[in-house]
Amino acid sequence: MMRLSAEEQAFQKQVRAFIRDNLPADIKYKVDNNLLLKKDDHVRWQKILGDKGWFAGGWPEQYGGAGWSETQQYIFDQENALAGAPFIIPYGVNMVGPVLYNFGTEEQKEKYLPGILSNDTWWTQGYSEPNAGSDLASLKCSARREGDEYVINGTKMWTTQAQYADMMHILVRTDDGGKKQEGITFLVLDMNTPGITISPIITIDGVYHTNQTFFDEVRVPVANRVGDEGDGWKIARFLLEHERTAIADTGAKSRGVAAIKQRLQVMEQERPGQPQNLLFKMRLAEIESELTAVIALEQRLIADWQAGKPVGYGASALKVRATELQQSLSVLIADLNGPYKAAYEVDYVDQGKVVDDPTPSQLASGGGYLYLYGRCASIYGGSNQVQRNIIAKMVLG
Amino acid sequence: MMRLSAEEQAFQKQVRAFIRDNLPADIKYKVDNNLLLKKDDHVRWQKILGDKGWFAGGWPEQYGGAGWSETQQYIFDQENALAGAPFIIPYGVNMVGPVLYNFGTEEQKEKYLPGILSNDTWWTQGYSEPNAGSDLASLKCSARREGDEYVINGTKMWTTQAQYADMMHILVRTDDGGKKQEGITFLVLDMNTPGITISPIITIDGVYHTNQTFFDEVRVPVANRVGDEGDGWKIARFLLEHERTAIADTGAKSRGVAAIKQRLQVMEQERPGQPQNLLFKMRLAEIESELTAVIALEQRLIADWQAGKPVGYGASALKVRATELQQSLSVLIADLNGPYKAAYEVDYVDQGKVVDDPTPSQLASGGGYLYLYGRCASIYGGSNQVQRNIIAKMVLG
Amino acid sequence: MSHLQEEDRLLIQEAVDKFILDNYPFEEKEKRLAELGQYGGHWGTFAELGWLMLPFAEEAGGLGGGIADVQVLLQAFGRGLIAEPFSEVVLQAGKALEFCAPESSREQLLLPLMSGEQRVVLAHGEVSADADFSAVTCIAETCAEGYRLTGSKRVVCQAGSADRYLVTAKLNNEPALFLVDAGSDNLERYEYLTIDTRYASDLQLDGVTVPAAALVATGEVVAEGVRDALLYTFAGLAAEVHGIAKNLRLMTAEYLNTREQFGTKIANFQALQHLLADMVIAEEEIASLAWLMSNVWEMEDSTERERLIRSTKARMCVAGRQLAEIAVQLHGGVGVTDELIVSHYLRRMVAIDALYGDSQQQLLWLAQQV
Amino acid sequence: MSHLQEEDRLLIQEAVDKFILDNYPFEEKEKRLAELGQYGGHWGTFAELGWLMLPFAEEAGGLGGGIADVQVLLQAFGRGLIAEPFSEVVLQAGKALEFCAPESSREQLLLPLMSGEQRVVLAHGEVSADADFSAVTCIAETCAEGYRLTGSKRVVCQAGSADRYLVTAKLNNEPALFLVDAGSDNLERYEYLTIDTRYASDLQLDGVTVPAAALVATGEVVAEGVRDALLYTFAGLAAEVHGIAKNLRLMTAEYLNTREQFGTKIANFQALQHLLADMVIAEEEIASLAWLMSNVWEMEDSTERERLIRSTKARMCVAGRQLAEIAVQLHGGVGVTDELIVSHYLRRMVAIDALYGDSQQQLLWLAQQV
Repeated sequence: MMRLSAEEQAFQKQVRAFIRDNLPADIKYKVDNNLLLKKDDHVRWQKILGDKGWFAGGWPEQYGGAGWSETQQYIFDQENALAGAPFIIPYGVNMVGPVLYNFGTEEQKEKYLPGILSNDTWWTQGYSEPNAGSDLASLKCSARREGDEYVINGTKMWTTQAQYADMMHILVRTDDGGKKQEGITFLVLDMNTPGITISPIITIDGVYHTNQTFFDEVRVPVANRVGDEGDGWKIARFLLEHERTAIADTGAKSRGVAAIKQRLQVMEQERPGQPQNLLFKMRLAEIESELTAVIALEQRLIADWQAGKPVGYGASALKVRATELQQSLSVLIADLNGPYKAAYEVDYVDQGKVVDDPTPSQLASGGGYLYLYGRCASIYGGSNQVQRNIIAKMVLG
Repeated sequence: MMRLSAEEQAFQKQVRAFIRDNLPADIKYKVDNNLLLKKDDHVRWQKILGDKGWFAGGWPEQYGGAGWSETQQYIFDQENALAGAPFIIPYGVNMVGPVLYNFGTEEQKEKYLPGILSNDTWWTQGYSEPNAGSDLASLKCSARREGDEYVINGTKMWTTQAQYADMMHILVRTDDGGKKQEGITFLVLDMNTPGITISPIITIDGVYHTNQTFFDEVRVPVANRVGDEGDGWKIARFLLEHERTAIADTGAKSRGVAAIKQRLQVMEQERPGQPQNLLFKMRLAEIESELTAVIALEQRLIADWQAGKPVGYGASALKVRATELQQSLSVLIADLNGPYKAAYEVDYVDQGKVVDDPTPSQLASGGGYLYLYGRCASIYGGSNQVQRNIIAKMVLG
Repeated sequence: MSHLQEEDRLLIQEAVDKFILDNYPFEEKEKRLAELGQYGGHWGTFAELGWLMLPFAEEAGGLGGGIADVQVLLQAFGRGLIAEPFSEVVLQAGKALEFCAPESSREQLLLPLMSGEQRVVLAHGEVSADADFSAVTCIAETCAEGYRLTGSKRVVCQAGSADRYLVTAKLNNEPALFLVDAGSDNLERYEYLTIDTRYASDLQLDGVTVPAAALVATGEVVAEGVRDALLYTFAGLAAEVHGIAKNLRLMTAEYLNTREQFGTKIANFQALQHLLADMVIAEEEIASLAWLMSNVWEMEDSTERERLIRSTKARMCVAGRQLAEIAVQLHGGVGVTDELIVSHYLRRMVAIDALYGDSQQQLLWLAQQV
Repeated sequence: MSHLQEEDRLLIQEAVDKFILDNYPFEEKEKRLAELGQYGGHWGTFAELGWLMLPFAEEAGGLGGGIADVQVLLQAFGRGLIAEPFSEVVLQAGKALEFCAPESSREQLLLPLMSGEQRVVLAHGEVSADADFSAVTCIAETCAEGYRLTGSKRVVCQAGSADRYLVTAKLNNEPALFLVDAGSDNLERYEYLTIDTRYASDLQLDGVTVPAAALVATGEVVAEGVRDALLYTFAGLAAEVHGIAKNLRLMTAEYLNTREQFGTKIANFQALQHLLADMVIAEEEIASLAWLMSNVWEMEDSTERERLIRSTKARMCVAGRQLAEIAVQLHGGVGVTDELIVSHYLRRMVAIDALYGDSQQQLLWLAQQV
């Protein structure tokens, strides 16, 4: 069990109180009802955190962060999720930010970090491609050098929130020969550059989260390259490692368990002694026991990493179990709706206006959304099959 | 659903009545309590069936069988298992018997079939080898031709009941060159031949079912070869196909479900309304729904095969699901014993004497035996991984 | 079991295959919805082809088909994701009418349904929903005009397409069945999308008056008839699930044989092969359950029949959902898009599971029989 | 949490590793049983090495070790399948004595146990068994000699090795705890093998009289103390499960890298790699649960502590059994022999699961807290 120091415990209380007092009710309503959050919801909340100095808490102080330890970051993420606050959108603050202050030039840091910190610049990512899903290194989107510009041609899949984004960080191929990992370069680009077309992808939940983005002779200054030409793979690996603590998102799962408990208590009051109640409680108990293990794993890994131990296969194990758990949790939440499990008011999910007296079909729709969108969890970020490959390779040598 | 003709329904009733009236109580006690059956139990029951003309019902009449259809054989197997009668030991009647009357010479038929029919000759099989588990074709046990004898050297694993056997049917390698399937030959041999050593294998259940058998210059007349030299692989495939109907053994599973129902009814009477009772009933219901599908699959395949359709991947699907179901059934039976799940009186299981008033730990021991021995089910007869290979290969082409 | 001549069955098979090919390419889903509306708009064709008469007794003016014959249609409807309210109108409501109505009025009640002139859906489920009558709290009272109905009916699938609702209620504490016009006064309908991108409604009956002739039947025959209509529907739906399962397996095998990653066809990865094998195993189970259901109605023992059907509903939905989830997983990123039919099959599976008692509820029924 | 100096912990680790290496090669199991008997016969060594004093407070004459320190031993005991009744005597009975006995008699009661002079096992479970007191029906009455005990105690693990039993009973309807000599009159013991090839007994107490001094304690402190001793035991056993899980995974990986089939090392088959990965994932969960348990006793909130421990008991047994079953499966034929330690690890996992409430029972406790 992770043991918090007195300072850490004090920090935890402070975070808890601040979120309770400052989280806008309409945003909390959406999170509590498992509805889609829009850019405005995220920006509003992230700016509130920014004003408190907690938006980029994990960044070094010299770049405007709070220099949090991994444990502090973990405490913050837990409290944020438990309280029903939005998940922090990672593309700027957790992805390109650390890349920039670790690999970028002084000019790049000065130019981009303030916009990320203030949430006035919104970022998206461009990594996956239609024929390079789990096999990221085989990406084809090319950048041809012409004078002091790169000219990008190709396409990127799953450019989530690209429709709202001001900037994109992107992996492009600058060299076709040699090992495929070696010809990859990391660029940042302005989404207003001519030649960019954003094509919406509606996902399994019927909602618009993400896009395919096409590049047709898109010209990006060489000054937008982070690191050297060919450093892209190294930076991509850094990114994956940096994202490791957020993999499991156990705070949201704990919130889900607590919400189901409340709901089951109400069901027990309304229809006491129904056998279905016991069956649902048993399913919750099973999830609770699994969540206990996932949280223990997460905390043990954070303790190890903070102590400087290398990231082993533990991170892959955590990803697999956390996403499996997310999926079984979503099935339970949906099943609690009985016949309304069939209801799925996608407009209500998508628009997420606060409704004083939601209909049963609206109340049930959040469960359907969780279930459907949750099918992505075992696919993105390296599918659970790829994670098992990684584990087996490490173990078998 | 399999629809029985009037004749088939009459046959079913006849079988049911006969078994009810003729199954010895001490044997039924062992089956009902999930205890180990010994050779004597099998021989006694098989001789009773033999006297009725039902021991080799599926054999053609000209060889002493009853010329049953696949449906009749299925009806018999179901009724036999449902009534708590012993599983028919297949090595003689269902394996080497059909091989002999399909591939054997007249002399071989005359010499061996009567002993199988009368249960006076007890057979074992010699197929697997220590380094050829699921990869049967890579077997190494060799038979070198010297005049009108083969000289066998090597070893066979999982020669079940070899300790009781008079005869063995065996696959041996007669040719080392060429495709490995092509150098295999099928022999029958007398277990009293000099050079045979039987080395007991105690299995996971702590019980002695099977052996490793060693061959050191064991001389077998060429007259004991069934088919031509090199026909072994063809005969092995025939054997596997012939065994297909017995794969699922659903009668025993239906008996298990019925026994659990009775037990749960008693539990409900003794401690009414206990939440554990509902949980066990739900697990039984889940198994019942799975068994419904497995029986439907089994019957559909039998109907297809009887109609002359080829054995496709359905048999592999049946094997996988039936063994998975057997395992979950055994876990449930064991779990019903509560704290006594830990009890495992191996002597009681092994000796299986009728006890008038068994102790709780004795009653529980059958559950432990089912669970432990059941772990073999997903391994033997082509492991469930091999079955999935077969299915995928057929589907993907 | 088929009650038709082999050649008549083959004609139905050909007709439905052609219908789907001509009218239901998945790629034109949006266009179809825009042009024909949410209920598919092919009801006239269904009537012309005789499909609406298929499962009814010849004495009642039907074609006398058995479940096996209905399954020919439903298997294809599963494959094509046909949105027309066939199982709602013809199986749920139609069979309930047939099973409940007295012989004297049976044909007369079924005629407008079979001709396609009127669409009727069964409004039976309430806060909880099961094939049995235990959850019905809707009340009918006699009044001057005939009867007055009060209560709520929930998740009435495809109610928006119906001209009339077949409403279950308690009349003097006895099960009773009424035909209620969709446009009745004091009847409110709240419509919403379902997870299979179809529609359902909640009905609020605040003292809806109906004429005396609206009472179809009363007494135990209603409880049994409605239950049997839903059990009959489940038996038919096994074929729809089979249609979905089979197509998902075929598509997934083809995808594995096409898609390349790490320099090779992904069909070469054994871990994916084994997931595909799990799909095949589930498909085989579902095919066998559909086969079992094809003549389950001929069983004499109605308790055993109910046990088999509820077992089947539970198992086919568990296996079908697992199969569909694996199909999504094996398709990777494109599997979780709206553009590919794969995700829609999964969504339909969830809707079928939810219909009048999901797997857990069916298993609970089985458990309570112990 | 460790309460010892780092160097003292390392000494324990070295000692137990050496003990297993010297005394417990799996291959010599039969010989060991024949020579030393079913309880291992190393109790003297355990006492000499101070292991029997490890988890008791210094005030009570113990070494003051924490669960983390005990886990060092138990992890190794898991790996080595050590049959000595350590967790029965030291954790179940020893901690129950420590938690229940009044301070005045605590040291005196523990001393013979810690010195190895007397072995005491907890006799608490009856027809059903849980850490709590709800299932206790054994009755104690006062009599001239002191108390008279009547009732049955079931599945008392390793009872055959004990000099005394620590018996739970109801005295005037209050929880009470007695020390009963194994050789008492009117006490019958029926011994049988357990699935992990150890022994348990059922005890029948038909009016066993004990002196007044045999009453260790009475009142709520007994219910809480016995429950806590068993929860403490579960927390320790997480390390035993971890020892088993880790060794099974290491052995299985090695086997895959050694065994050849179809012309190649079976480690090259991706489907088997993924099953191995599932073992690794389960092992990581179990390792994390053991880590969680290592300082769970320092929690102030005893309700939350019980919730975490019971969650852990449930999950570690589910994950541990799955892992062990995969290990058996991946070893194929040799996996299901008695000769290889693999099958014995699985059998030990079943016994641990069965101990004072299996996974289902622990989950039911959690469910009933909702």
